[in-house]
Amino acid sequence: MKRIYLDNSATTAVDPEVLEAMWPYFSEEFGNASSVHTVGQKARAAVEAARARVAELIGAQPGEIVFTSGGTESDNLAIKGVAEALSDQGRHIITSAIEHPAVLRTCRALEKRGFRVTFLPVSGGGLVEVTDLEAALREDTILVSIMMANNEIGTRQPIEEIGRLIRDVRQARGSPYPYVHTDAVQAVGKVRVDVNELGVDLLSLSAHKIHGPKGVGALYVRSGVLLAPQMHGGHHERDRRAGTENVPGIVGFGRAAELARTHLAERQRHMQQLRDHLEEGIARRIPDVLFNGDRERRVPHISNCSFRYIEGEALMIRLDLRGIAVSTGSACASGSVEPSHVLTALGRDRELARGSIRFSLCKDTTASDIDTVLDVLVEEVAALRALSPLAQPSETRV
Amino acid sequence: MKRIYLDNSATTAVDPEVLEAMWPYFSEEFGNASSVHTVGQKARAAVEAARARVAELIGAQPGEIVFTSGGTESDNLAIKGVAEALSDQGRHIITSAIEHPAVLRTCRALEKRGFRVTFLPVSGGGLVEVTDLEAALREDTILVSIMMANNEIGTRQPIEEIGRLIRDVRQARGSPYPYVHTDAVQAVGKVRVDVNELGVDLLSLSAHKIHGPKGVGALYVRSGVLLAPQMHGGHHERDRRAGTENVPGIVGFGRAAELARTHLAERQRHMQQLRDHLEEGIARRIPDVLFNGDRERRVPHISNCSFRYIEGEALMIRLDLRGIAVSTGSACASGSVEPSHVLTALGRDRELARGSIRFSLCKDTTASDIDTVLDVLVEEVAALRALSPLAQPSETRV
Amino acid sequence: MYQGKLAQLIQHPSHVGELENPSAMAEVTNPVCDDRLRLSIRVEDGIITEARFKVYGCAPTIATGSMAAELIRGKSLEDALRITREEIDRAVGGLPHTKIHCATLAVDAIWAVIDDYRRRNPV
Amino acid sequence: MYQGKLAQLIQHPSHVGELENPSAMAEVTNPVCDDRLRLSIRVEDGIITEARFKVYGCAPTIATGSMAAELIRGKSLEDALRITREEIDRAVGGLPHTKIHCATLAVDAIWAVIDDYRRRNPV
Ligand SMILES: Cc1ncc(COP(=O)(O)O)c(C=O)c1O
Ligand SMILES: Cc1ncc(COP(=O)(O)O)c(C=O)c1O
Repeated sequence: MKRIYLDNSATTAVDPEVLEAMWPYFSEEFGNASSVHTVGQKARAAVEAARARVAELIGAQPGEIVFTSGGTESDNLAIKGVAEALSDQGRHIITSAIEHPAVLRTCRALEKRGFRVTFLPVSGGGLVEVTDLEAALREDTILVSIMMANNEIGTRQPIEEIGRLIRDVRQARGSPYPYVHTDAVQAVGKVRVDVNELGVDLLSLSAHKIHGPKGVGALYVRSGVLLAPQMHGGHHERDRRAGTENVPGIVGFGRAAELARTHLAERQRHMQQLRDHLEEGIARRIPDVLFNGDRERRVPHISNCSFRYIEGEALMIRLDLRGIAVSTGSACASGSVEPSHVLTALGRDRELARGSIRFSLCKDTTASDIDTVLDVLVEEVAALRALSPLAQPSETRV
Repeated sequence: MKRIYLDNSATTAVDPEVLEAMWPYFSEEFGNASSVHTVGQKARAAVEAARARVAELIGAQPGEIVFTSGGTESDNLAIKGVAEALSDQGRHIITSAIEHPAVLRTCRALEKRGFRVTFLPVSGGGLVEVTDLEAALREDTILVSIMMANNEIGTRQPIEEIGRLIRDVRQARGSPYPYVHTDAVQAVGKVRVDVNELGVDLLSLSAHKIHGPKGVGALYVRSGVLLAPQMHGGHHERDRRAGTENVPGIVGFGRAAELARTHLAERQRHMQQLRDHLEEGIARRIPDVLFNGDRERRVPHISNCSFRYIEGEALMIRLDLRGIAVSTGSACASGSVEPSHVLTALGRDRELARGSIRFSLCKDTTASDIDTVLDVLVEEVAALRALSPLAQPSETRV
Repeated sequence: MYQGKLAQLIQHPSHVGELENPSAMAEVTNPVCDDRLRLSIRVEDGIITEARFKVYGCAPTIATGSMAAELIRGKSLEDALRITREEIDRAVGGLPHTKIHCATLAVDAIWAVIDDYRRRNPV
Repeated sequence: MYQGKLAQLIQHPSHVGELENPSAMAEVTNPVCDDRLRLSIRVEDGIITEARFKVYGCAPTIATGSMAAELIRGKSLEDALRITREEIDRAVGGLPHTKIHCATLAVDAIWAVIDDYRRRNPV
């Protein structure tokens, strides 16, 4: 059975070119980048070259890139690092209701340490309103953390506008705070991301979402921004993140960043065309479908829709049994379902939240993949509806 | 120039067998271990198989292993995790003066959060006295963190005795606290490590010190031990450490652990023989050398000595220029030298601390490597002494 | 995740649907995860001669629903009530341990539909 | 880390040692990192005819010490005093930026040894 992988928001395959770049750093040039001898210095040079590439992808300076173990750590470091560094300036943080758990749960953890967090609601399309953000700002707001692109529905938040608003607020206050952080894990490599255009102070990235290896990420920290390290130990990453550098991982991240930058426009076009083709096919061939999230303001690789009367995990499993990998907003473990906090925030009822499927594409997805997926999807949705006690007979068309 | 690498305490080369095991998980079986579909479940199975292997290496149950991004994160998680979980029970921690910075600086960071830390002194041989530890115990001591083997001088702390002492203290108090943590990064794969024989509750490991990949580590957390997660996000690692699992890295760690367990005895013997051969040669052929750390109670792969009248970094660089990689307790950056905190704690004066060199071997080191190193070392030490204004003419023999 | 017999049942369940004019019918819900299983049966001379199911819920519920219909067919009401969760688990080829509730739901549905039958046909 | 000329000088410095009965001799210490550089010179008719150095400190100090001895040889005291840190840095092939202090130490040693000469030979 040929397998079709449409779960690229969960993780992507490492690009063969990336793997090739990493290869020598496992067993040949295996030095510790902190070692002063030649073996170490070769590793150091490789790490610094990768840093420059990651910086270039987002329009930053190499010195503003801190390597981490992934997007989760980048989010934790950004939010806890600012909270700790600025706790004397204030203890209020603003974020949104549809952030990734790495942001949401970090904010919840800070609430236990005495910080106050405002979780902004989103529109039915999954967008934060800048006026809501403005209204939520307080004297003691030290950080605004809004994701650039949502991982479940792909919507793009108005980060440039938020950046401008906060710049004006700071100027009016004559203060360098609040800082702006954005989780750009799902945006990087998919759309243009430039820290200066966005006007952000901190930005999270993860390598494995852009055909780099798992277990490597980065946090952009604008020069001059105060950040308390969260990992203590050696003097790595200019004292901002301790721990022996994952040299091959970082090298792979650098190469993936370089490829993402070089091929951005073509990849973006490619994914968007196929994604639109998928959505047209679904809308035309399957009744009772609702697409989730704003259809315009979003990244090109994600499509999320809810199929009425059926349950997302069952559909996902049946697709998997036919060789198609997708994900669902409903994950049932030990008899309890956590409906997606994102779909819930959009106002979707429990049934629709449970019936949601995320298709996420990548540069390697082909038109024939999409055609196959459509054919299989039509059959499986019909079959599950025929099974469903929620659907009226008239509604089930096989 | 053939290169000889005697800096295996800094990092080791990834074993070809380990790399082979990792290989498929980059681009073929690249799934996210949290994904429910087949691609994800293959990754999950690989992670769980690796967990079982890492557990077996240290006599633990698989469920007691939490994968992290390395030894540094394991130490941070253990110490901060216990501190946060038990802060209502007490706020006192005991550690030693010669811990790795990942432990020392984490403890310093906790001091800023209101915890009290006792840094136990060590003997001239670099050993903690259990009686000192006993004397330092307080009603509100929640954690004892003493490393199993020191990374600079290789001395083995009496962890079994410490484990027994604390068990008795707990029994007498009728309390499950204090917990015992040990940083076993330099012990694992070098000597037998069994969590039950040691009587520890938490134990840190790092893959790249045992011919596994960089950027992966683990924390053993005894079943039932309270630990507050330090990385917030998804429900990975049974809610103890968020972040997409580094599947290939974890698989490599698993294979490295398996190899380390299978070949432990032979590797241990091999390294010890060569290390002893190196030390005999140095003692016989070079005057004015002092070996650092207890010669008996130590791991087999590390030798550390101070060459009078000369500076460690200069010797390290000259050895490097002849193809030999070692490390030194003295690292001079921007005109300031931090003398090794370990050698200082041993009572070595500044000159001796600065003149120290660490040779660290691995399973792949050969007798002919050691012979070459000895020949080169004799020449280089003599040449540097001839250059040294500290040595009296009579003391310099070329 | 799902292989062998269990996968087979998820993809190709039998006894799907609803009987017209059934002797009894019931729908049960797992209160925690909202999975629903509807069972309709035809009873003749105290024997279940036909059964159909519908399901809304996670994938293994398709298998356990199908198996419940299969197992009760040809059984007396008393024998049908003796079917256990473990029996269904075994019959579908073994559920993942987080999905045992799918077998529970199937047993609940059998009890509920027989209850319904007895309500409609009091002795 | 160290390549080319700098590596060459670290491995094979020239003018190593101490002159017997030198015209002047001085040892300077970097107060932060304790590096030490000792320079002895022979002066004839106001010209430095010979120089030797000894060094304790990080590797590049071997190169800068050797280069200091090399550069002052054949120079008048006045010309020797004009040697700059940058000149030594260039002459050794370029120091890593964290090691510029090694060139500073070399210039300090030149100044100190000429000072010593002038103390011994007041005008
Ligand atoms: C938006 C977003 N933020 C953060 C993360 C976490 O990154 P990582 O998987 O590298 O921990 C992810 C992916 O899991 C994500 O999609
Ligand atoms: C004793 C000890 N603890 C902790 C660490 C940190 O581990 P890692 O390099 O994986 O961050 C090291 C090595 O650097 C070590 O030797």
